[in-house]
Amino acid sequence: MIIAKDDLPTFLDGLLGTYQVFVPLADGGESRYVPLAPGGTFTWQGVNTRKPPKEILFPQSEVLYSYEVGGDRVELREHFDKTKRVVFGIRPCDARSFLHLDRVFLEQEHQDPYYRERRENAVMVGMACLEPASTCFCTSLGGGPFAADGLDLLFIDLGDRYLVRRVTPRGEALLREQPALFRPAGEADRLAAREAEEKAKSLMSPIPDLSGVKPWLDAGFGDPLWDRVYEKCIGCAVCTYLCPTCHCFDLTDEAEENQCVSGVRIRTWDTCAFPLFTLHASGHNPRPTGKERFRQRVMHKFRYFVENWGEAACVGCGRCIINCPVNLDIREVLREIMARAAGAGVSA
Amino acid sequence: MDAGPEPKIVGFLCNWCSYAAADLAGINRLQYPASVRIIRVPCSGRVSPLFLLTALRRGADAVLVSGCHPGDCHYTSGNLVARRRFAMLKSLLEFAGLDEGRVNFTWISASEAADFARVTTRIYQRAKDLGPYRGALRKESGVPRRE
Amino acid sequence: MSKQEELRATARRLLAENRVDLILGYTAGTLPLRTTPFFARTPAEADLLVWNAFCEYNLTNYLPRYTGNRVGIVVKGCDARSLVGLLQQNQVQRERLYVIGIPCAGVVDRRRVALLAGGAEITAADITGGEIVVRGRGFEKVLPMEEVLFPSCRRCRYGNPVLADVVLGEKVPERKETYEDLAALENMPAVEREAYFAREMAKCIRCYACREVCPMCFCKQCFVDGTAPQWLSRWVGTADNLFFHLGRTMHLVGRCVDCGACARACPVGVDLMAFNRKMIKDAEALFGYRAGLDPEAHLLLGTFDPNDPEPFLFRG
Amino acid sequence: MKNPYLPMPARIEQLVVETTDGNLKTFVLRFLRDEDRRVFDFVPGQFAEVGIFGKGEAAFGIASSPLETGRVAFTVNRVPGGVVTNALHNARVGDIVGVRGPLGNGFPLKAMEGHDIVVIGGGFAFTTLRSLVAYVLHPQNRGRFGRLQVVYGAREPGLLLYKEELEAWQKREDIELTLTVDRCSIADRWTGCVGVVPKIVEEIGPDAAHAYAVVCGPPVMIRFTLPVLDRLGFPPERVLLSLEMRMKCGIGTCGRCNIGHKYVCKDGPVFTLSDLNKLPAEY
Repeated sequence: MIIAKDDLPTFLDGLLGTYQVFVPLADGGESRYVPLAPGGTFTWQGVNTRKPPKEILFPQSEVLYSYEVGGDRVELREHFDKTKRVVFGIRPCDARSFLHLDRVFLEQEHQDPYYRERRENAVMVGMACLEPASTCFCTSLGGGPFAADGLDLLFIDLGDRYLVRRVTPRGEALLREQPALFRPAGEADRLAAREAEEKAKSLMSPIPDLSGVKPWLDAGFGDPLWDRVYEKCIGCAVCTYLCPTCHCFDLTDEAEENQCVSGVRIRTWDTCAFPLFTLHASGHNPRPTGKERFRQRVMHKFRYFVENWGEAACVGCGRCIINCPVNLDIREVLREIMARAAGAGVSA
Repeated sequence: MDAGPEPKIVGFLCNWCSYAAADLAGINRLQYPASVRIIRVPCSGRVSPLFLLTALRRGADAVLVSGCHPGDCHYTSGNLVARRRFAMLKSLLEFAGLDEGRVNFTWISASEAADFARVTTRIYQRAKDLGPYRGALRKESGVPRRE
Repeated sequence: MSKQEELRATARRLLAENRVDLILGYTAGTLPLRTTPFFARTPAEADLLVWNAFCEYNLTNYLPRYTGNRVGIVVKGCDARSLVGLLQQNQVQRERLYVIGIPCAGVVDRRRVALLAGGAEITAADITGGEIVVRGRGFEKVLPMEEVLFPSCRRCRYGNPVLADVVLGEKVPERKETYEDLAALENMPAVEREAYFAREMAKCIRCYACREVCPMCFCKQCFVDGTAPQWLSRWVGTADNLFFHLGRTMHLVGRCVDCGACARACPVGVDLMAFNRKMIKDAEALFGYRAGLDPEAHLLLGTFDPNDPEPFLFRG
Repeated sequence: MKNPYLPMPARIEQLVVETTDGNLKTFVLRFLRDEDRRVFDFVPGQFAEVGIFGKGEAAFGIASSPLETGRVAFTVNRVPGGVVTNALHNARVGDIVGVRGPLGNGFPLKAMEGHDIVVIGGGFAFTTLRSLVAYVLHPQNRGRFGRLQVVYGAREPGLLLYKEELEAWQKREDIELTLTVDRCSIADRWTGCVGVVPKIVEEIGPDAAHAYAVVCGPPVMIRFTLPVLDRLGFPPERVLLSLEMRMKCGIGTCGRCNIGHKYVCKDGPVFTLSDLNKLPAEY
């Protein structure tokens, strides 16, 4: 389908009656997905927002349930978020991350009902990348600047209009809510979209071949590589908190006024970068230093997740590269691994 | 007293002086505001900035730290070390936007029961004038708070 | 010989003569406007060291990890003052260090460059003379260096390292330090200031990059991580974030040297320096104290003077 | 669908101080709601998250046997500075706690049937082993397993758990129980063995031919026991270990308890030695 660019505000405004609409917004060099106000406008020129849209499905802090302990009973109240949402302007890499999150939260024996409620009530509308950034490497990880995985609709910017690809019935239904704004795409539109896609792909930086990473990691747990590669890591949570696929969390209780009578259990993001993440009450820590913790991050993304789900837990969005306080570049780490894989193999 | 919610004031009082002054105020039947909740500490030097932040974070409308007069510290210099800390802390909190009058420091010796009553009454009055603390340290949290 | 060549030669010599086990320095980064910390262990690796206005990291942060090694370390003016702080607090041993001081005219604030460049991706940046040239897809922009230096650098009084075993290159002229950066905030009504900080704190994601990158944050357990008592909620929101930053600021009183590493590390651009700057200003005004100048000096809050001022006192 | 994060309220029905140092207490719990009692259908070796409202929760192995219907027991070691274990130790009979579970895989009972079982435990890790032994000893089950040998050790006699039950076991014919301590004094009136667990196991020399060895204990005990089992001829496939990790969610989501690509909370806590040998030694 085709929608004129001038009609986009009308389209989004029209959704506001039913949905909370999230759009990417820049604010003084920072950026994230924020709710659109009625009649509000937004422009987005960057590639990826600083914070990924992950927080819409999996907020940094959320209440799971509240409790009240009475004399002989406990009252528990679950806090589900059933807000209907449309997230507009999602980049294909971030959209792909939803599939990874789905696996962790929905495709295991125990489903996560908090994630499920948000996920089922969110329509994901993507925006194809015309000009990928130099830090983008989605194509190395099964994605692409025009990929639609994880999306319900994909918008492609054709100058004065968007070509809208209908990816799922849910996305199609969203268009049908305001049929007057859309017309069928013509051959010229489709051709323009194909050309834009070819151009975007040609703008991607040289793609690191990652095929050898997993096999090397399988045998490389004890490799001396790990003794040096983490060395400049300061152990903060930037790479994990800004990663669209990182999903680790903590569960804690918040008692009201410090009494054990009523309060809430909250879930907050946590990270393998912090020593406390794995510290036992006894004082033993299976990942005692930055070396083990950095190895865990790489191993989890490129080996363990592949083992469990068939794909790496990385979508190549480049956020950890751009935002690392010390420029520890995951592409360099992968290149080093590939070099070792190609060379002498694993030195025990 | 006028209507409106009663302020909550947390007072961290040194065991050797101000706490005794509060005690003496009671013995002498000197009135001081019941809104002052006293926490006895071994020395004003024991009072960490985190104590005051926590009090404000968790419901206090004003805080008071009171220790021995400089030179009279039971541990020789605890209050002198604390004095620098308090100078910086009060400046920082007010720079962060906290109303003047919510964080208070003073020296009151064991015999100065009347001073204790007067100071706490003034702090109470100022806290009452300021109204409940609803500043940035009291914003959103995981706990659905009942007011 | 440029400072960079001098640096390489010095590092090469130190490693070749086995006077140090490693050199903490900088090497080329993978992104424009960036270098990256580098740990050179061989004379050959010494040739990968770089020195330029993108060397923004305070490498003294790594020193407590290498207490068992003889370390050569590259320090700028601010880093040297951090090193003094670490020495004051017995976190490093002077005799195991070889300090390579480099007079520094300031490091580039990459956020500011990005903002001035209009927000499009910068793919290359070069410094020539007093200017920085940035390029991206279809644009090129020339910016005066003085305008893109990090705020701490623009007011830095201590560009020349206060402590070093060798100083490379010419001294840089001393700048005049002012507290103009605080004026706007100080002149605001308290309620507006509170609103400003509330907005800043709301941005914080508590990744603790500020803490992890700070050489003075060497505590084995940070107050935010304790569970008994648990000072801080794990909830990330304005109030707990403010609690964290106020607690951290108090912990840095008399120790922060205004190197700005925290603000540069922050991924979401929280104004992290305002609190610290206020404390630096007060410490000087009230106690005549500057952090990081004298390894033998007591810390500001670790000592007292019987005649210290009492501006805070409530007399009822 | 059930919310896996929601605890099931249970009341502390009975409290037993197990050890002379007072640091180990057994909590016998009864669920407040009948439906929870039915949901809590477990096998020995599984664990649950037990929590005090307002303090948080922690993972504890289930110490009771599934056949002790209606109640479930946990033995909790008070850890200095541990918020949850201290809160539990301060709790009293009648207090309400939250329980999430059963979690984890438990011992592979089907595979173990028809085999001899050698249970090797040390210190306070004996909890899920107690569940296993009680399960095997139950008249419904005893015939389905072969010889049952148990070696259980502690630093000193006062630190052995479940003393009354141990006495009862010692009187039975269908279980060969060996108790040992690292050290004891005359006042202890100790009549069992003295010596560390691996040494006692070696002395007893259980027949590995048709046996499963189940090992739970402190890391140092495990480290020295495994070579003994190897010498006795136990293949790694028939050596079972139960692991401890810091856990939060208990359902393989929160990400902290992994060893390699396995999550101790959902793929474990029970692993065969051969499984573990394939995983990185990061625990």
